[in-house]
Amino acid sequence: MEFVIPQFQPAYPEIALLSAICVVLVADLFVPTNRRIVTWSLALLSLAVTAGFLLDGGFASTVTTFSGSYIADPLGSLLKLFAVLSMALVLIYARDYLREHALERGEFYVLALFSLLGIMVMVSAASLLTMYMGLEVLSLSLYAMVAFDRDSSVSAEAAMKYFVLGAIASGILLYGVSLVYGTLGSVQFADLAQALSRTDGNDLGFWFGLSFLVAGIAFKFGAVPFHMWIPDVYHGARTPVTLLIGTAPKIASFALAIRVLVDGLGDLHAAWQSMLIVLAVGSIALGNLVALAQTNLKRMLAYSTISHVGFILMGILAGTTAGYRAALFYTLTYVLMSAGAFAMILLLSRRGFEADNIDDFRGLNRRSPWFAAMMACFMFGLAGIPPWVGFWGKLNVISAVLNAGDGSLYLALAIIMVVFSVIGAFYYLRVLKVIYFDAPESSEQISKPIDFRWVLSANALAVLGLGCFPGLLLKLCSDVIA
Amino acid sequence: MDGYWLSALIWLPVIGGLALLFLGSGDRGDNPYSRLGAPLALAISMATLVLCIPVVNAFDSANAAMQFVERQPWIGAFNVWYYLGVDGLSLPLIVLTAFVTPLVIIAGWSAISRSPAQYFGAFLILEGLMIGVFCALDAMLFYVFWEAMLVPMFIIIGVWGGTRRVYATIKFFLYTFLGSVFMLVSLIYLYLESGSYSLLDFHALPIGATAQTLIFLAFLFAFAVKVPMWPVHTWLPDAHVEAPTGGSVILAAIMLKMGGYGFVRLSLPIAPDASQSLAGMMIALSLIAVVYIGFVALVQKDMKKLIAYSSIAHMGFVTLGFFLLWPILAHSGSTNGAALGIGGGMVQMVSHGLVSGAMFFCVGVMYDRMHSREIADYGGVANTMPHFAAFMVLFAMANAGLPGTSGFVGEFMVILSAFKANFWYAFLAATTLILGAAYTLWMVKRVIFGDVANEQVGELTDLNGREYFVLGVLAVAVLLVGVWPDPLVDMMAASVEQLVTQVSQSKL
Amino acid sequence: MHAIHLTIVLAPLLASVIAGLAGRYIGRAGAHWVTILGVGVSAVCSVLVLKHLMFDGGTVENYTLYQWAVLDGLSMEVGFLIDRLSAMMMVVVTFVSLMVHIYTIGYMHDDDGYQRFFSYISLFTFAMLMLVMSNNFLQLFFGWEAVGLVSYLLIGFWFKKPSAIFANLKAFLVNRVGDFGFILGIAGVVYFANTLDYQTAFGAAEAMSGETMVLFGDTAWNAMTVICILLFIGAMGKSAQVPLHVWLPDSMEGPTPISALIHAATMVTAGIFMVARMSPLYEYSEAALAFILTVGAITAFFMGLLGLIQHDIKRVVAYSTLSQLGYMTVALGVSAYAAGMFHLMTHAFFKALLFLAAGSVIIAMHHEQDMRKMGGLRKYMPITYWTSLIGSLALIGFPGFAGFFSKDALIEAVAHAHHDHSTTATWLAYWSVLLGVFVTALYSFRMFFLVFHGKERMDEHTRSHLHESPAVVWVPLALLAIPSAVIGWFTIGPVLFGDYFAGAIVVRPDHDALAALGADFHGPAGFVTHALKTAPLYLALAGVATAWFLWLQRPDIPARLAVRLAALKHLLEQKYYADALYLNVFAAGGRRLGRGLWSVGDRGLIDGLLVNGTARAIGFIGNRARHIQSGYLYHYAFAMVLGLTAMLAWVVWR
Amino acid sequence: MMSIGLGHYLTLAAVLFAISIAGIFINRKNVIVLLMCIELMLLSVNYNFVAFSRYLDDLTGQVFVFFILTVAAAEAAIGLAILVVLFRNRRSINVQELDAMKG
Amino acid sequence: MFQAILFYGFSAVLLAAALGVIFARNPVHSVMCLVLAFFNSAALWLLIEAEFLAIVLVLVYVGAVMVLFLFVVMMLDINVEEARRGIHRYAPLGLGVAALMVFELLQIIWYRSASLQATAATELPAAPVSNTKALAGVLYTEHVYAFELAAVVLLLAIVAAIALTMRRRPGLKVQDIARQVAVNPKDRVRVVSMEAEKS
Repeated sequence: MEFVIPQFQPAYPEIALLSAICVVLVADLFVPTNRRIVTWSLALLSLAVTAGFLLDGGFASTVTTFSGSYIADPLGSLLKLFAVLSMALVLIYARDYLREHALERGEFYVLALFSLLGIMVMVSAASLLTMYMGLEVLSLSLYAMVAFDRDSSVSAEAAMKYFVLGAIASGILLYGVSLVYGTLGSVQFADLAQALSRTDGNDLGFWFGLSFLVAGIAFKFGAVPFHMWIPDVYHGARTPVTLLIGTAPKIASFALAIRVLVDGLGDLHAAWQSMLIVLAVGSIALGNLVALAQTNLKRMLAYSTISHVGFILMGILAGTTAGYRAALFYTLTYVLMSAGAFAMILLLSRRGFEADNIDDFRGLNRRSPWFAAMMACFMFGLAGIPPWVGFWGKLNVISAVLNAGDGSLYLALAIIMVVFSVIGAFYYLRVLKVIYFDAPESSEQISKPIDFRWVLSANALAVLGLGCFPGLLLKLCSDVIA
Repeated sequence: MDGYWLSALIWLPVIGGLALLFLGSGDRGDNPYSRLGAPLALAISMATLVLCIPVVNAFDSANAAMQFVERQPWIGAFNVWYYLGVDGLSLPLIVLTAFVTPLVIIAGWSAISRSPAQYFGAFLILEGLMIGVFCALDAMLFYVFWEAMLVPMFIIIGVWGGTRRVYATIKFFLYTFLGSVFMLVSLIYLYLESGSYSLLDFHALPIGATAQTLIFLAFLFAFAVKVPMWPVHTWLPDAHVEAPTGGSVILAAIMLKMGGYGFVRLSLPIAPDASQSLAGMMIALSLIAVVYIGFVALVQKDMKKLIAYSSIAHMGFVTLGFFLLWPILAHSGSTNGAALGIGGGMVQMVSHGLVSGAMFFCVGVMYDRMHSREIADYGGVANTMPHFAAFMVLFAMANAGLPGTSGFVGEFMVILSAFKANFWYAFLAATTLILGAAYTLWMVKRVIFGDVANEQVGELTDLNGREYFVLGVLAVAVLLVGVWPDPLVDMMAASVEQLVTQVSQSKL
Repeated sequence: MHAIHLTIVLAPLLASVIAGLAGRYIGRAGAHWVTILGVGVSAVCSVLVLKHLMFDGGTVENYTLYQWAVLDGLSMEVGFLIDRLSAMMMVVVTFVSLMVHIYTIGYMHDDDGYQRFFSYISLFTFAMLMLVMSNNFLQLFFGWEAVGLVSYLLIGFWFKKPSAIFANLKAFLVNRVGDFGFILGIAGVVYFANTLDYQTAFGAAEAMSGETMVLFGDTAWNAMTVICILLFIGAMGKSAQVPLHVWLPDSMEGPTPISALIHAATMVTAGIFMVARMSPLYEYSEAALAFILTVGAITAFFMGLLGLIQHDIKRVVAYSTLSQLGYMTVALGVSAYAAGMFHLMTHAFFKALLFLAAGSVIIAMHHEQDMRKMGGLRKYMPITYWTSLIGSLALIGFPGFAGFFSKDALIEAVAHAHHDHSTTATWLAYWSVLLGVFVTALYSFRMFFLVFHGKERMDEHTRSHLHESPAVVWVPLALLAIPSAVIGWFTIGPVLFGDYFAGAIVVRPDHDALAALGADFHGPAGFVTHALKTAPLYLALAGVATAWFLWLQRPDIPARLAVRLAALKHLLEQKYYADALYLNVFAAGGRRLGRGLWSVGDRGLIDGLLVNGTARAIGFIGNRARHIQSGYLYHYAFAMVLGLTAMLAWVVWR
Repeated sequence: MMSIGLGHYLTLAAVLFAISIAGIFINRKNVIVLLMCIELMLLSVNYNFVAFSRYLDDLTGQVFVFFILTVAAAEAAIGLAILVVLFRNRRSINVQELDAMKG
Repeated sequence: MFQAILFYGFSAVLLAAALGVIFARNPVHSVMCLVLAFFNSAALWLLIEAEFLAIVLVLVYVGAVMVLFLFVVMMLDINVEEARRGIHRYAPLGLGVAALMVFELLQIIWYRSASLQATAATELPAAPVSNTKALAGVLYTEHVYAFELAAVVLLLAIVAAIALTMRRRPGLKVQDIARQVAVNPKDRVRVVSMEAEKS
């Protein structure tokens, strides 16, 4: 058997990150408890290094290596870059909270970096096997992070729920992989696509496998009816963890969906489109409706996540380049907005006080008009009001769906999307209502470090700025999808 | 005339407003900078108004085409352009916006004690966005302005509004948002069909009958809510009642006009055949608005609500005028008289902007003193506020459509046009002469006339200088438009007549 | 000449603006001087214009002042049409107005709103002049509504009085009902003639008369009939014809000078003027004329009856005005437009006189208006007495006085029309105007006797202060008494039977009653002698005699009659239940409808069910749906498995 | 029936998969059993892979199984660690009591 | 034939053990059933000539993972009776859905899928000479990336498990070998020279 040394260069970012993880892991042992900032800085440095390698690799070409199990392409680079960016946001937002709640242990940063590694692996997966391994790296680190506060009963409960459901989802996904493998004879996406193109695409064997795969993907996304973990996990996890779960893993989910459904099983578009329609409509409807009834902001954002996932799926199910581009744009911008929204909870939290109830935001405008405006940016962005970037995401998706084909089905989907956007706007408005219209309950000053404030402000202004000038990001998305 | 006049008109207030926000949220007492809010806002809005002068001056009213066109690529991926331009349909409304905003700022000068800088900032942003709506020739740009406008208004009503402000502002926001998302779907559809978001391309795009109907209905929902037409009008009374005076004024004077403007800029030219087939329904809804709402206004106990209902009835005239083209065409085979209807609707919009704005100012003047909008709490205000009473009666008369005031011009034209379509349209429309007078003057009777009703009324003081100025300027405008509407009509005539020609061509 | 026309219009306006806006600075005297000056200038200029037209061979002037708006090929303009019709109106209006201005100095002497009042009446003069001088429908409507506005303001001048602000609202709304018809009529003209200009529209009249329009079902209506009736509805409102008459008696809540000026002499006659002005249109519609005739006849007779039972001195005059307006309308109905206009003119003088005299009495009585508390004032107020007598004689048509000529000619014209081509309407009109003469005399002299003769029924305090009114009050009385007495003598020839209105008023030869009468006209003296041979004179004398008998000789009889004819009295006291009908059915019904629409339609159905109902339903669904999220792990897993199974089932049994 | 082929293994895996799934929502008291059900589920997946691998004569399936076993072990470790944390906080691993968050 | 008997035999035991896992009243019994299931699986995998995996299954799963399970079960000391009550109430629903799923899967495996049907009942092809060797051949070459990832997973599991469960309790008496080793005899033992007792 001939063994060719694989090309390592495309995987430098992952390799660098893994090496950095090890460095952080070891270095952390020597950092005294009250100097975790060193670990934190190292973690950020790792991200910087990873990003450096990513940028160095560039967006130019598509390379497959490791015997076809790893792919480096422009889409991957963009996704990874955003994942790194959002992880950097997470780390910056999280630190002060962790410190105040006596949770700042080096493992947090290590696990966060592990999850990033998982995401990157998933993004670059060229076979179901690597996809699965990446998924597990991501999932396992997330399970652990949810339970990270060992003294919190709700965190433990959330972690348990997440773990059990996640494991079931893995099992379902694997079952699907096995069926696809059995009927198509390979686990590599390129081979799958090829094998599919040789068949008429109607064999129920891989349709079945597809169903299992879709279920697994839907779980990862949190689409109805595979969404049940989202509210409880978002709610139960400590806010920095929620922040993490709510952001970067969406990029992984998107990659999972694109790689499996489009790159691998693109010829089965008709089959997975029908499934995704049900999932997407259900997510948009249920997410928005139930979010209305929430009083806990994290939980509300969880349900809102479900509805946004519906939108992402809508873009994917369109099955066109425009649709994927729309979904990609939506995912990236959603990550940006949701990071900011969770960061706002962190902003208001202090020692012994979790600002995760909507009422905790009462009168924020009186306490800090600037951050009230930032929260308004995130809320309007999530609600999809122009000129915030969320609007362009929705526009993109609706446009793609309408363009996906003639027929009243697509029109109906578009109408469902817009109507539920309106319903959804209500709960975002309710947050703004307490911020702007209610009187503050405390006049406590906001005391977060300067880096937190600046990054949060930049984050919010990015939501607005990208809304005013979405052209560049849209073009980027177009370029990498093509 | 080239240059970036329209951009300046839009962005000067927007940027100025954003800058004002940086003065902070403090109240007049605890934030020294917030004192600067009003003067700065006034300066900016006055500058905007001044900017209108060269535009109006250089505007060629004989030319129905778009003028002052600006076109820059904005979002390449969607073929969305930063595309601005005005014609006779939009320029009057732009001028109206620029005219009313300084008055609103003056009116709020001392009445707003809570976070004044934010208040004035929000108004300036609102002004710019509203002007943007009237200027935009790119559908996406239009939509962005259209929606973004909701945000400052949401804040204005919600923060500085009355007791039920949260209910009102959320109702306002969701109602209008729901309306406009359907428009969004239509716009996207049109984009997919035409490959561009240019409204002018949309106008030229041939569309099938079913698609036209759907597009029309989607637009209808958006614009009908904004106008508002019966039966999607119920947000307006609530929003008006709860909004601060300035908010009510802007809402009545400008925001409602967006709906009307939408009809002439989008609905009619994009879906003429659907407009034709649904004209009967539109006219029916408009007439219901005139008559039904007229009766409803009769029994209102809250002054703002009453004026709000009267706004709905008056806007009924606007939509009535817009859709008379087709019955006229069907009845007489020619479009003679249709321009009178559309032009009348346009004039009615401008006039209603002045008159209803003035009415809300009047209520605001009283509210600032008595903190009540209930008609029953007043009576005999003329005894203690004679000058105010004179203004109030003048504006009430304008509201009732007295000739010589601006309120008459549009109604007159629309009634003339309606008669050409069908006697009974004119008949029902003309009932506003009776109903309008009835509800307006009945309110005047109970509020202004009579003996001093209670001690609070007895202690009222007459207008101060600022109020005098605001009401005086509006009074002059109302009378001027009433006595000599020719400049206004002339400004829009060519565009209106071109619209009639354009719309009477089938797209099928 | 154009400058003079403009001066006529603008002088009162300017005066009004000065008195209104700067009233505080120029003071009371300043206010009345500036307005009197304005109206005086206007009056002088009007006389000049009339003179120019009548004696200097001036021609009709018809020109556009400025363009109001132009759209869709329809030019809307402001302009003047100065012919003899308008010139006559201008003189009447400015003259009476001037008198009233002067009179007001005395009447409103102690009132706080002195300047405001002068401002209003000057403004009224302006509006009325705009109305009569207009050369197009738009401006006509402007004047039409503007006089309504000033009327509204003046009726409610004493805005503290609940009855006054009720009356002014009522007046405005009833007028609006008329205007409702009026604007539709104008729209009709525009529809058929596509113009607002009088001359163009009149030119198109013949063509229009051939047009039809469908209103109900399939019946085609003559377009001209529809338009004319619609326009006349406007006139009914303004000129207080049945059934839109209800506002006029109530308008007496306003100060007496404006009752004289607006609600007797000028504004209320605008409807008559308008129909006369539109004679080229009305001549094409027999049906509209018949309608006018009927309405006028009913008004003339039945409103006169109401004057019999009033105790308020002003109300008697008000009902008299209604009745006289009915007479004028009747004249219009038989195409005797000139007779109508002639009566309008004479009536303007003598009715203004009567009102001002009544005002003079009221001043003397310290604002007591109830005739039951007067009596025997003759000796206290000789000038008022004599001028009132002149006015009353003019009103009842005593030969030689102004009213005699106009009324007698009017009755003759009706009689002629009735003989010529008799219809139900002409029959009704004929008997109404004939019997109306008796009624007129009865109530006029009832009032006259009750006030100036008989027992002094006022209290001691009032009696001790009784004296003649000051000069500013009696001078206008005297000045008005002169035309009331003599103007008919001079003007009947040219106005009625000459060519005074030639060109301004058009009558189709086949029913030109006046022309027929004109054949028998041999000067005013002849007209007087002719009257001795006809019934009206004797009816009038009988009325005077009856009044003398009933209220001076046997005051017990009316009381007994009141008991005997209780039902009739009740009907009259309730004014034929017209007010009750409007108040309880239309006003209350409208409000009830509004409340119903509001609470059921708006708040119940639309807002409650559709809007908030949807919101609630969504909230409810959301609240329900959140219970799916039970918190139990196995439910979550179950949901996932169910979803998966469903997908598999779909694949298998697709 | 007598010749054992791919279908038999797949059937066995399917039944095992179904049992494990049923176990997850039948079991309402003990979280540990849930973890064991997950192990069963992975086992059933492994059957599929092994069987397919043999019938396709392709080793990828078996490699997959190898990695699944590895991951399953890691997963078990983390799952049990979470379980321990849970138990420490609540002194209970009753599934029915895991309902602090709902709605 | 013999193979079939073995297959059915092991399968029957396997399924019974699986049912035992979910229905056993005592978690320890569940674990034991699971162990049994794994053993049977190993046997079945041997039957299908996947020797390496069969052995790994026993070594890794039974040897390590199941012991871990057992350890935790013992450690947590759960009230056994309490924990199993109420299970049968939900059994019909659970088994119903499971049956439906099995039914659907069987539809595919046996009837609906052309590609599966083709191989469903056929004999398996001849196995490679050495399953272990063949696996080794691809594991470190073709799948080296996944292999490295497996290492990451294990490292992650270690970190996670430690992060979650390791805690220093104050007052806990732990042996610190470093300190023990580093002890200087002089710190511990003080040689005291005493005056000899005078008797």
